[in-house]
Amino acid sequence: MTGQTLASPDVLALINGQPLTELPHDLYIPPEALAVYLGAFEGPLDLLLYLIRRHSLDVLDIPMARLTAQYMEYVALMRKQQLELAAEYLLMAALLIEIKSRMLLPRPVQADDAGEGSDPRAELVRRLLEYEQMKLAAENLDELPRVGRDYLAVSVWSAEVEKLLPQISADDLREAWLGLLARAGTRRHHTVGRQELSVREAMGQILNALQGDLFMEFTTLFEPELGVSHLVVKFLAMLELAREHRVEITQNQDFAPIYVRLA
Amino acid sequence: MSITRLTELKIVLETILLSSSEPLTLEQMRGVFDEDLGVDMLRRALDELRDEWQHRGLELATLADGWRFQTRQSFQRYLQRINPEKPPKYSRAVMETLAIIAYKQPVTRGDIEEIRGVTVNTQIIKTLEQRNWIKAVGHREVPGRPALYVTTAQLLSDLNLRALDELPPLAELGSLVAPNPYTAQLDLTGEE
Amino acid sequence: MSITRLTELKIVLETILLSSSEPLTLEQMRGVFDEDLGVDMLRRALDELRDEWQHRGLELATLADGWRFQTRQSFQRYLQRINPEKPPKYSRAVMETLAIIAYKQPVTRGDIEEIRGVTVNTQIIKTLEQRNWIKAVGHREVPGRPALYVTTAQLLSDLNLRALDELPPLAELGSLVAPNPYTAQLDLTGEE
Repeated sequence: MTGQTLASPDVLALINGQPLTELPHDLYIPPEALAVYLGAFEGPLDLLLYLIRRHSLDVLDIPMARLTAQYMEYVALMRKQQLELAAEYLLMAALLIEIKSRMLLPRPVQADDAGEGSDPRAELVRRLLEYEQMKLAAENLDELPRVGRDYLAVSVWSAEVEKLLPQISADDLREAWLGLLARAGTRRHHTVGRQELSVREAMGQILNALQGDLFMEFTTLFEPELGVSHLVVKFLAMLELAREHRVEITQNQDFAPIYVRLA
Repeated sequence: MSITRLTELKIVLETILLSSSEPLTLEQMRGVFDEDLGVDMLRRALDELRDEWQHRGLELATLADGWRFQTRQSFQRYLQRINPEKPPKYSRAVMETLAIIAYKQPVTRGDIEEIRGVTVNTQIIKTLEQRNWIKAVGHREVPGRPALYVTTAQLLSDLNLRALDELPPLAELGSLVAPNPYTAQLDLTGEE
Repeated sequence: MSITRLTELKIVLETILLSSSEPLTLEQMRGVFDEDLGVDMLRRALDELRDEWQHRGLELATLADGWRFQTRQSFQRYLQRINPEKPPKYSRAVMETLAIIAYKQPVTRGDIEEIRGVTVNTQIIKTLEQRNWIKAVGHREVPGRPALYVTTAQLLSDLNLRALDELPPLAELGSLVAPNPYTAQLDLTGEE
């Protein structure tokens, strides 16, 4: 079966018996987002799981070549961005390459009982699954109603209890700062959100899109799939460009298509 | 106001009063409701609430700085028999105020409100002053001449520290705060 | 027991429970009364008390380390308006570490690192210890004698649980992956 399918020159690999003719295109990450993006991973196992889940690969049947290549691409990106590259990522890279090279070696036809000669991916699979299980458990744990966040324990004032003075430690002060920081962090991110939707940037995008083409239809300059806020910003940018006489907006008659071109 | 509305109002008031660690002012209580309640309505509900608790172990007390539930004197003997395994805790508001004074001293009340984003209850400053953990050391020369607070030697000794610079450093705390959940979503849109 | 006696009993229980800063055990509650109350009587009074609070903003909860009054989740929106500051949200690193300790206890730091694939920051352990959610209970007798961590009753109480087995069940390892009928044949072809 394998020989037949592989005979076709377009087939890069077989995934679960299905021929793969194209490499996935969705590995691209906008460079400016990379730092935050990688920061969202909890480590090499988390990154590997993401790659596997993102491409709907079967954990029990990891195509080592692809996975290793993608992983190395991320590691290269991290180095290029001069992110603090944790040793764990490099260690995992070494492990992936080791597994891949062992898979290239001829293997005994039958694995013996001791597991010698068994699939070199087995240990990696075990770790990935165990990590994923704990990752899900952590999410569930975080969703449980928690005192102080979802409800409060009640203790009303009483003269008796007041006599007992609460004791605090330096760590309690630290904990209090943590709460303050968490809130400050939310505010900080709001600023990032604003930059993301800068009218200036949208103006640049419109001007870019109009390069080359003489006229473009008004509606093609908008990307409704990005959401209402993007539409609003794009529209503001369009008005701004018209006000600055950098684009010309025309419509031949009522309800006819509106066209935009560089002024 | 209908009877149901008044009943609901009282349930909410009872809940916030029982769970608040500091006395609540009428203004604070009004701010809790979606609609604008008149002060008269609020007072009426509080009066009824007080009556309803008349024969129980707690009383709704009016203090200089607000309203709170507290245990009646006659029930103290029961409370004395409970030996709490752990002493009580200060509210988050108290701890955050103390943390700000400790790390940013000298600060005014305005500074603290700026950082916490909420009004500082007078009771909080009083609690900390009574504990002799903070003190006013003068005024900032701006309109209103607000008092400047610093921490005391008593606080350091209660925390078992020799000097302020032995407080846990702030720099390393950043990594423990969860990244904004929206960040991840934002970045992933670049992926789709 | 007469109706009056039961009513009085409930009033005292309500008062001590509402004013205690920690959950109270049955033993602690029994110790409050002059006469020796049977556990059955106490339980009956607590049950009735719970029913009486059924339609109010607080509930009488049974936890790992005792009974306490706590606010109902549906009232959180009112409470947030009184206290707009949010408690810290823990990072994934903190929550994953907690999950591993909760489900695999007792574990060493090395065990946690093995599962997460990254070094465990000391601050993470400190944060969990500080919250009194985990504690060290001895050492594993291997070189270095690493500390063994377990979760505390406080964690269960803070999550409104009575016992560890009320934690959300773990996803079955098998259900994390769709069974793949081709696995056996595909070892190398998928690769090259």
